[in-house]
Amino acid sequence: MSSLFPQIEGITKIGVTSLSLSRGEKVLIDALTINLVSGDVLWAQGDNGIGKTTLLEAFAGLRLPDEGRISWKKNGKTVRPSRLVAYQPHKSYAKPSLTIEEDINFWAGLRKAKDLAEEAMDYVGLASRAKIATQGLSAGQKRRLALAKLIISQKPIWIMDEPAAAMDKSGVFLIDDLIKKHIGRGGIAIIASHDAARELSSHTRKLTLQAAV
Amino acid sequence: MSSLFPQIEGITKIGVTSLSLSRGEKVLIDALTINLVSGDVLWAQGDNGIGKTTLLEAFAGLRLPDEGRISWKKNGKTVRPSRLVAYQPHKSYAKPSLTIEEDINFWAGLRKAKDLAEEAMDYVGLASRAKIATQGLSAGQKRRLALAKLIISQKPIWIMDEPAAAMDKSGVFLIDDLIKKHIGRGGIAIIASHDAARELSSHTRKLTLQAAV
Amino acid sequence: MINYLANPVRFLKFSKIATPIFGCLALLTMIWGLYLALIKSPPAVEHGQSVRMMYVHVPAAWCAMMAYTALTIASIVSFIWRHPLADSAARSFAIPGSAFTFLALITGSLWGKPAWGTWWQWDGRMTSVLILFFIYISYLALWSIIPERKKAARLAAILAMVGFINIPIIKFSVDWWNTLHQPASISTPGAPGMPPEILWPLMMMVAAYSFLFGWLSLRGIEADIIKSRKIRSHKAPAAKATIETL
Amino acid sequence: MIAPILRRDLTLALRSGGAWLYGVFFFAVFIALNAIALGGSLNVMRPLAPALIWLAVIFSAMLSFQAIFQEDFNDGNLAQLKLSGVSLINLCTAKTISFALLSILPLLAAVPIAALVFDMPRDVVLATTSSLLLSTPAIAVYGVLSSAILAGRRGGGFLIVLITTPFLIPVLIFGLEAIEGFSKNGLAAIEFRIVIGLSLIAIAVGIPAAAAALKAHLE
Amino acid sequence: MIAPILRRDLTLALRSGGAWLYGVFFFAVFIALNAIALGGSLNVMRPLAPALIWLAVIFSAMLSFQAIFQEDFNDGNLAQLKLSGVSLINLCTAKTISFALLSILPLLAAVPIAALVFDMPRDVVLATTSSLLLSTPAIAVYGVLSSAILAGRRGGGFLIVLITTPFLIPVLIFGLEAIEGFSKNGLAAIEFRIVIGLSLIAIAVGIPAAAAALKAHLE
Ligand code: HEM
Ligand SMILES: Nc1ncnc2c1ncn2[C@@H]1O[C@H](COP(=O)(O)OP(=O)(O)OP(=O)(O)O)[C@@H](O)[C@H]1O
Ligand SMILES: Nc1ncnc2c1ncn2[C@@H]1O[C@H](COP(=O)(O)OP(=O)(O)OP(=O)(O)O)[C@@H](O)[C@H]1O
Ligand SMILES: [Mg+2]
Ligand SMILES: [Mg+2]
Repeated sequence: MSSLFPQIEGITKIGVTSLSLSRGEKVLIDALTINLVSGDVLWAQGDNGIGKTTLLEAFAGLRLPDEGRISWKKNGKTVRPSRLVAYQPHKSYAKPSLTIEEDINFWAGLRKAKDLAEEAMDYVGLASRAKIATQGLSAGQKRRLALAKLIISQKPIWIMDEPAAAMDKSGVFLIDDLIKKHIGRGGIAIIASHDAARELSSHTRKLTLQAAV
Repeated sequence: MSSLFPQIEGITKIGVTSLSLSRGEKVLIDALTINLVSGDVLWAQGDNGIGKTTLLEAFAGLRLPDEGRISWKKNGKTVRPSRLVAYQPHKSYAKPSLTIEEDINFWAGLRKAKDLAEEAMDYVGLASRAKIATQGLSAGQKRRLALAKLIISQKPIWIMDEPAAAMDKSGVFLIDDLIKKHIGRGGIAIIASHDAARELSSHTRKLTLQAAV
Repeated sequence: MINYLANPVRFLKFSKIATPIFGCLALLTMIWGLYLALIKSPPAVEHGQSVRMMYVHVPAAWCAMMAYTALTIASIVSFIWRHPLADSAARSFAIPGSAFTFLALITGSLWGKPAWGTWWQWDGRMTSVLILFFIYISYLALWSIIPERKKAARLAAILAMVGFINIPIIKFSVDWWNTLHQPASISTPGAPGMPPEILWPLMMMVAAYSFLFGWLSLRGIEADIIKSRKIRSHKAPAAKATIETL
Repeated sequence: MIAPILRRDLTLALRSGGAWLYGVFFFAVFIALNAIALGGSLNVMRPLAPALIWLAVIFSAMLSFQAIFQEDFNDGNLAQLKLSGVSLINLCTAKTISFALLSILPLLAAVPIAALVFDMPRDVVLATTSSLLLSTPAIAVYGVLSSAILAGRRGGGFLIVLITTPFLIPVLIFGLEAIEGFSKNGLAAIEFRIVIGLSLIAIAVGIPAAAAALKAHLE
Repeated sequence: MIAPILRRDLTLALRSGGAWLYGVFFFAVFIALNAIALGGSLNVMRPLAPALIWLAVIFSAMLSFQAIFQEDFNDGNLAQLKLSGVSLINLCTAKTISFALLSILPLLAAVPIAALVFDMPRDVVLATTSSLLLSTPAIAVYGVLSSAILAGRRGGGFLIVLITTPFLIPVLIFGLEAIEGFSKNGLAAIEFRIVIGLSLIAIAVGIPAAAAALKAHLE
């Protein structure tokens, strides 16, 4: 395993207790309780608009629950979500006028991990495009860049919204491989996807959201 | 077949002659020649960043070729692309503050097809959300809205960029069904997708783009 | 002639000869003109030695306007025939054009201090040159912020053409505004009955500026053609396309 | 095909949480800050009032110019409008009308209030309002033109100020002259005819130019 | 963690095709339009010059306020910055510094040119520049605060003008007083100490408040 994926120290936990989330008038998630620890994969599935993205935002600490609570723990101690969570949203968050290299170096610099930037770019297959402004990237290339930033974040909890969208075949393999590596080193992965759930760790759990009738 | 899919009068053609397209320093497509007529499906495949979106934009008349030419013909007469083409890009183009209903009614109004708006919303499964502002829509719901707008455009040439991205299973069926209906009534469909090419008409052609070595 | 030169290869051949000629003529007339202006011509009765500023200032102001006219013509050609050489030309006219405008402003100000005791007056002529400067700057800024060359050329051409229609309106308006608010307080020693010892150096300097403008523009066009060729030859190879019927 | 676009723009404006009204607030802030900075004595301010009102309108309009096409361009709506077959001339006409309605007319409604603040004589208020009203088409058209030229450029906000200035200066000058002219000849003053002329020229030249600029962006 | 954000903001500004310079152009346009509207006679303009320069700086700054957080908010970068563990106080500090460097200091560099155009006496130029320089922190902080409060509101541009006006009015008033004070007591004038005080208060109150506003947006 390369230095891109160092072993994660200690035990990470994320605990959700009777969580309710709503948007506008619509309650999307109600009384959800689930606990995840290092080595777990949570694979969220459900129809369009059922509430996967909304749930993932709550997991990332970017959306306050209507009811219930979420706790993020490192070795038993509750910490702020920003200590543990890396989040790949639907939308790319690359700065259009920066080159790939500059964009990734910025985030690597914040994590004091500048040495990883190049390796990560290579890993996701963008090394040959390093000098192009991100506004010129194709849809799939933008997703790859976001993946690279996920890697260099060096966080134990990865939250990924539809990571395979707009990815070519090699990209889908890459994602599976990444998640396996991440789980192998003691990480947690929370994925929302319309693809059939795959067993990416021995502790893969599938969360299916279904419209109430 | 419902009134959403009226028979298309006459014969539509789109002809591409030794087309070259480039972005920045990079030539993406070179010397491509292809002709499509009513009833054809073109299924473009290739790795991320190979040039599918760029090619589709040229097909839609939204990007000038570096060299070569594209002609759009109705019953043998060359017409402006905006007469014939409807284009569903990667990105949703719904106005965040309008409701679904308002957004779709606007486009229906431009095509003088207000009566179709409701039916189309129903068809893509958004009828129950008609009064929600589009900024609250999930990724898949935004794609569905774009599909509805494609339908009401009443154009013979449909250009769809990765229509299945972020779609749930029922959404993928919906797309296949739509394209088959469109071809059946004498339309043309041009699709860029990472999914395995499916035979959606008896004249499905697969265009594979591969990186030069 | 224009048709003949419209081909970049032929243009390069032509400019290979023409550019050095313009350069030499510019240098010669400039030296001669400056000699006449700074040493030979007499100081003016009213303005003393500072009148010599006129020989730098007036040709700059004239050439600034001439350059804008050339820019407009090139823009029209570019807009109607979408000719890449016209784009190069338009842009290459704008750069020295804006420099001349700036020079006219600066030398005018430097002249204003001894002549009227202030660096600036909001009078019609100066205001309209300032506005011309704004037009040049926005024209060049437009080129610089749009990376796609064809698009930039077209948009810049539109701006230049509409800007040209506007120029007589600007001139008319600021003169009108100025006459109402500020009865002419400026003495202009440049009335038509100019004595030859002033007229000659002035004409020489006008010639020098014009050749300079020609030289700078030709070099700009040359550099532009060569650059766009380099880009074209450096382009990475395209994807291989195969079409199969399912 | 002008009406649906106009209707949509008006709906969007109403949905924006009153953003279209902020132009009026800017107008008020501009007048207030000028009054504060220039010392605030009515004797100083009264003769300057028409000029300050004109400036407030021009700057307030300038600041909304960029928004005319930017969002539609960035979110892909402009490309779709083109594909929908709407003629770009119609589109630019609709945008000119909606800009005039949403961003300039509310300012004109605020002029009488500013007039109170400055204690302006009634006929000067009338003259100011008329000159602004007759210049509205010119201001709106130049806004649409420059926004079309700069569509989709981030940070184009200031550049738009630079691009439109040369076009707006004659409008400003003749607009102010018209106010002077009014005191002698009322609405019959020659200056008013010039103002109308400027507006007509703007429409005749600006709208086709704006449509051409949009076309250049979308091909 | 201030340096990397600052460096990125500066890079982004340089990439924007000189957009940061357009502030200076706005300044120039503001001065030119005022001169034209007010009739252009130097005798009228000279006494108004410091006030017009101050107004030009305030308006030019105001127009850049909205951009401070808007893009980072809309494209998701703000959420990512929070997740990356950057403290929001540091983030706001970095934004204040980059705003002062990119949007205010270039204007100060343009003041001497404006001084030429208005034919201002040398010590008034010095006084104007110093009072602006000492007020720069206050202007920048209030910009960051209001932009943080309005992050992600479309059409917030005008609202921001409204929100910041009450904060900027004291800065403007004391800034102009300081110019008066300068003519009697030079930089030792008590008004300059007030200006410095206003800047310090702005920093102490505004930065934590801006950080709190951002936090509220991101949870
Ligand atoms: C920044 C300030 C100034 C600007 C922008 C400016 C601009 C111009 C322009 C555009 C012209 C050509 C006009 C034409 O051919 O109709 C011109 C000519 C001239 N300027 Fe200036 N000027 C400035 C200051 C001055 C000053 C201070 C003086 C002298 C007191 C001066 C004296 C002249 C003279 C004598 C001519 C030639 C007039 C003629 O050919 O009719 N200018 N200037
Ligand atoms: N103001 C509102 N009123 C009612 N419902 C709303 C409002 N805003 C958002 N919604 C609904 O909230 C849901 C948000 O879904 P979310 O984005 O979490 O779905 P998702 O499971 O990620 O879907 P997808 O697979 O398409 O990405 C949508 O169904 C949307 O219609
Ligand atoms: N300025 C530039 N210089 C060099 N290359 C560029 C530039 N701008 C864009 N590109 C390249 O052009 C290509 C655009 O690809 P396009 O969006 O057409 O791909 P795509 O086939 O649709 O990919 P995807 O499957 O990811 O959607 C990308 O490879 C991108 O890196
Ligand atoms: Mg989702
Ligand atoms: Mg694509």
